[in-house]
Amino acid sequence: MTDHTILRVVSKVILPYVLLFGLYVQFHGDYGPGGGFQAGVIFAAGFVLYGLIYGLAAVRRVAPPRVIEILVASGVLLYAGTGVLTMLRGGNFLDYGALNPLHPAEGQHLGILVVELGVGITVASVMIAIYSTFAGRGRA
Amino acid sequence: MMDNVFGLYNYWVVIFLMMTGFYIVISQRNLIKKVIGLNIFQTSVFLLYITIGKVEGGTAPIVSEGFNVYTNPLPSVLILTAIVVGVATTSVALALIVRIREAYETIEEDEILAQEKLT
Amino acid sequence: MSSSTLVQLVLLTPLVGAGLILACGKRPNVREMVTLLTGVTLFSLVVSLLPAVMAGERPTFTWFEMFPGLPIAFTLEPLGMLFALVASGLWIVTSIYAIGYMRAHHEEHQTRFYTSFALSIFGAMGIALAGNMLTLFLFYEILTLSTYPLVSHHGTEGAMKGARTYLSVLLSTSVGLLLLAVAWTWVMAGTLDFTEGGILAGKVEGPMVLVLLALYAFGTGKAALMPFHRWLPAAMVAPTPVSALLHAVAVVKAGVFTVMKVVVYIFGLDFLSASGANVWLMYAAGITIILASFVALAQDNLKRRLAYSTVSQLSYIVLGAALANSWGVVGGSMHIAMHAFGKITLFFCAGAIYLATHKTEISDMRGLGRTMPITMFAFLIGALSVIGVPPLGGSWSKWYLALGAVDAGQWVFVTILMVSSLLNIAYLIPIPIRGFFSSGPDSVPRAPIKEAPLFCVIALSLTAIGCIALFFFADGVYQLLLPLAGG
Amino acid sequence: MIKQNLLALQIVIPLIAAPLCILLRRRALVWGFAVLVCWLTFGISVVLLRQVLETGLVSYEMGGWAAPWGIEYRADPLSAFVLLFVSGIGAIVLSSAGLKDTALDEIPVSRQYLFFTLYLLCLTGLLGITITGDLFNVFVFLEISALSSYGLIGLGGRRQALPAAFQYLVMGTIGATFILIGIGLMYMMTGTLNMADMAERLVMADGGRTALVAFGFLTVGIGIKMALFPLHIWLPNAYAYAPSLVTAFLAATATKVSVYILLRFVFSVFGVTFAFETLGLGGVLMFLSLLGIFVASTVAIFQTNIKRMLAYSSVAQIGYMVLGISFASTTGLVAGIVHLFNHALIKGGLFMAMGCVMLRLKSVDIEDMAGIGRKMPFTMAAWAVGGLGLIGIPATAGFISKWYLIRAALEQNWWIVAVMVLISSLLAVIYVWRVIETAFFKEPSARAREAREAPLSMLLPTWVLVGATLFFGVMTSTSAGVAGRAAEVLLRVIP
Repeated sequence: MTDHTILRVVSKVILPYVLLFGLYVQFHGDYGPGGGFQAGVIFAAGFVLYGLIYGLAAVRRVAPPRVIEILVASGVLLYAGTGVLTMLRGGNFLDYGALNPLHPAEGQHLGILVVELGVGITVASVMIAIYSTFAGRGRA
Repeated sequence: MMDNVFGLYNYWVVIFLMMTGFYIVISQRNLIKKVIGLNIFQTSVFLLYITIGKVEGGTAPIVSEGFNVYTNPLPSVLILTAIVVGVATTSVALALIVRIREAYETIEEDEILAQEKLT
Repeated sequence: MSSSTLVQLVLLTPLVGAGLILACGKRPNVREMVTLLTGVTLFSLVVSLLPAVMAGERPTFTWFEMFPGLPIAFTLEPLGMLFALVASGLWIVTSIYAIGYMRAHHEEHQTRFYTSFALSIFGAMGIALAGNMLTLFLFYEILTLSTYPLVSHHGTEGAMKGARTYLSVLLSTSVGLLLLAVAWTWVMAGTLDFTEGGILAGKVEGPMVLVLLALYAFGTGKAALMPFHRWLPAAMVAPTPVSALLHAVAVVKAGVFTVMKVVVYIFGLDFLSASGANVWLMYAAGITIILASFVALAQDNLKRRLAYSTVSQLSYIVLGAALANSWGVVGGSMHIAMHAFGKITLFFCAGAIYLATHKTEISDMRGLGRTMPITMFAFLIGALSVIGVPPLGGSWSKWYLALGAVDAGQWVFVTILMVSSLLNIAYLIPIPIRGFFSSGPDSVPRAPIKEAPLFCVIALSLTAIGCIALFFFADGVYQLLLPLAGG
Repeated sequence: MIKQNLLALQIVIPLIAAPLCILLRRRALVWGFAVLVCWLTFGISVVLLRQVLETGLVSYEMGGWAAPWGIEYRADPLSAFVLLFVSGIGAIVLSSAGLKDTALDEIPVSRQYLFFTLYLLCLTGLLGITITGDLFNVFVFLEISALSSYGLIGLGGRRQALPAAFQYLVMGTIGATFILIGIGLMYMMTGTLNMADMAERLVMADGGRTALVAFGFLTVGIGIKMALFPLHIWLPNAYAYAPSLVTAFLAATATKVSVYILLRFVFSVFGVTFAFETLGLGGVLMFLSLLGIFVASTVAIFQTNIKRMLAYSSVAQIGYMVLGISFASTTGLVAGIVHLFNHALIKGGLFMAMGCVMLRLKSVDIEDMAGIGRKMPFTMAAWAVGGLGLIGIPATAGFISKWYLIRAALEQNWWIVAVMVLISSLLAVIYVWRVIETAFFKEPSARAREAREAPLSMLLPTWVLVGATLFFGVMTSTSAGVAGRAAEVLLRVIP
């Protein structure tokens, strides 16, 4: 789609806002509707849009498959690692209160933030991975 | 009687979608269409859960002044997970279809079976 | 050593022997030495237990509990003693014979052969020593499986087909009927221990006794009660030492032994004869005796004729059990030993004839007595013993069986025994007669004496002598078996 | 810390390890790591089982939220038993995927690290289903294990694996969705997702039509998942064309866990009275299982692909488990539960042996296997022992199951059923013996002539499983003993 100037320009303008909105949904998840799942998908949508307009190779430059793969893994690890941390702190698995024994509420706040971040990273990178795998099939 | 038909309309919708999806899965020989049918089938269940969670006159389950009736948030949470599972299933299915197409040059079930008989 | 340790050794010796034979597979001489040594060790172990058992001791031990209240346990009692003696003693002779036969014949897979052989003796010992029905069933199946490679030894299409029949009949009867009977007994009686006087008295009634007895009798496929006898002729595809094993040493004897054991220790003689369910079993046995004899008469292949003769003779033992009185049980049990010696002699001779002349059909054997005098003479002795002519062992068991039939008031079966003896004469005696008195085919000049390999001749002479010896030692066997009859 | 969090660790360890496999990537490294994790998981399940046998029930609150509201993990004798053999077989099968010259070679090198990831995920899912006390959690773990097994099956080198995986995916998703509907309806009725809580509330709610519908959806959904005849059509192809290691693992564990779900729902949630007395589930299950045993065994006899033959035999064997369950008596349940375990060992061993054959012959066709017994004596001896176990010859684990099954039938005076069970095992004799005869007594085929014995790294795990078949064929105090405890818990003989 190299010759569709309007699409190229408009998408370039929109893209930062898409990503920003993704981040907003991610971190506002504690207070309002939102959270890792939705944020991840929105964030990935930015990449997919980029790919649609500028081609797969461009996406792969920004987000190399191997990096995406590692991100998938590390998102899950972040999630599960938090759970393990709570266990190390003497609580149950994913008992966020244990993160800050003095102020359990604060610990829960922190815990849910980190866990949602993990979810967000995983969802976003999985979506990107799915897109780039399907789009790259038969061309690579 | 009328109450059953109109009062429970969302259940009728669920059942209609469910049967539609199920029928597509069974009757279509094209693998992509099968996946679409599967999606419709799953979606009907999502709707069923949402219906279960709805409390008449309730609002979104976020604590704020002036409201004391809230919709049950649990089914929505559950269904979020189910949607993720659905997405994952669809993507695995599509991935398999892509590879089936590469291996057999077709995504029609009959033709795949025919090729298997020959080889 | 205490007798219960000895009993364990009896069980383990053939198993260890099998392992050693397998390990020595590369060196035939060592392998066969091990076979013989194992046989001799086993036999002496069994013999060393004899005085204790005669004195009324019942050595017992338990391995482990398979199901709650149902262990794998062993008890040595007179009937098992007799079976163990016969099997372990004849194993030595059969091994000697097998060495001669297999070498002369240049058979392949000899290591597999000797290993399976030792394993089947292991199975037979387990059956002989079993202390409850579950243990017996376990070793019964081990025996079936370990003899399969022997029957299918040649690996030809015919051998495979015969082996398939062998296995399918034995497995389907044991799994389909015997196991059902065992499980049912367990559910009814709450025990499977072999107990003197039986365990079923008062637990089962009416027609159920009949059904259960039928399940046991037909389920024990190795007893070859018609119509489940087809595996025996089918297994004739195997090498002759295997036929000896099947017919005399282990397999069929294990079958009739099981029937005898079930009648004596599961049903109990008094209970069975009081229930009246035993009468049909007598008829089943009687029919088999007569029918199989007639079929034998029609066979021209020597081994097949002997096979049908075995089917008929086995039913003598079943008949003894079915009579359910002391004479019948003693006679039947004694026939286990008597028939074993007689039949093994006959098979050895058949194998020797095949080795020396490659003849399998009876019609071709005219004049053979002149070329193979020892073999033919041994055949005559074996035949006479099977028929039951004094002074040969077989006469005693028939005598007691007849007494049993009289005692039970079943005159029909006295007649059947008589008729069957006549039939025995008709199908066995012509063979040596023709061998000695009719001349060979006219055109062929008289061949010089040409016996089978030395090992074979030694083996068959030994068993023939055994037939005669048993006539004089029958009293010992009688004394051993007396406790069975509750006396 | 460890003792307190044992239940969570059982799931969390393989769950964390799965993504780490992506990061490690190199085959030797990944293999070592994954095997370690599997054995660790197995170790935990052993400790857990001992703990459960002592105390009767171990419970854990996820995230510190108390039971009816939060997600509860709980282990009673039944679930601890299932955990034990699932993780054990998972560990043994994975151990054989060693460095070089193993059945793992069936998978292209570039995708091997994915195998380990998916394998661990699948294990996580199966263990999770077993350990959780929360209905919705069952669904989630069910899908985790199912999705990863679709991927695992699709990894196979042969193209037939792809349509097989797809068919499995469609059937599996329908099954899972049915289960989801059932769970939703039950939630609607009781307002709880905790199984124990729900069981109590169901008694008060007094069934009704909703319970009936929910029960129907659940049974059919689980029926698909566990390949209950006639809902089994996905299974033969999936097992036949999946990589051998995957087949060994899935055949030994996946359907067993589905049977576990059935037990859980029917006995722990709905209760015996509702399921068996009100609805007459027993009759339906008995009819279907007997039909399945006969039809599937007969079909197995005519297969030329031995993996496919074993797959059909699995359908038949599931029939035996369900048959035991259908009696709803203690002995019947013991038969069903102990057969879960025994059959897992037997089929695991058999499919591992098939993996060895596949490695050397590049084929599992019966014609190619002619005479293979002479070239690969240890492999085929293992196969033979496994086959005897399948038939139910005494001194193998299969006999134990059959013994209990016959006893259960006789106790209730169902003669015909006992006889049919025995007759059906004769069908097993036919299909097992076909292979033994061909492998040991026929002249070697062209492929068999060039074959040699499988490597020790494959033989050892195979023989561990086969040895276990023999061991648990005589020492039954562990297997049948625990199954007995589990049956009593399910029937609420002891609380």
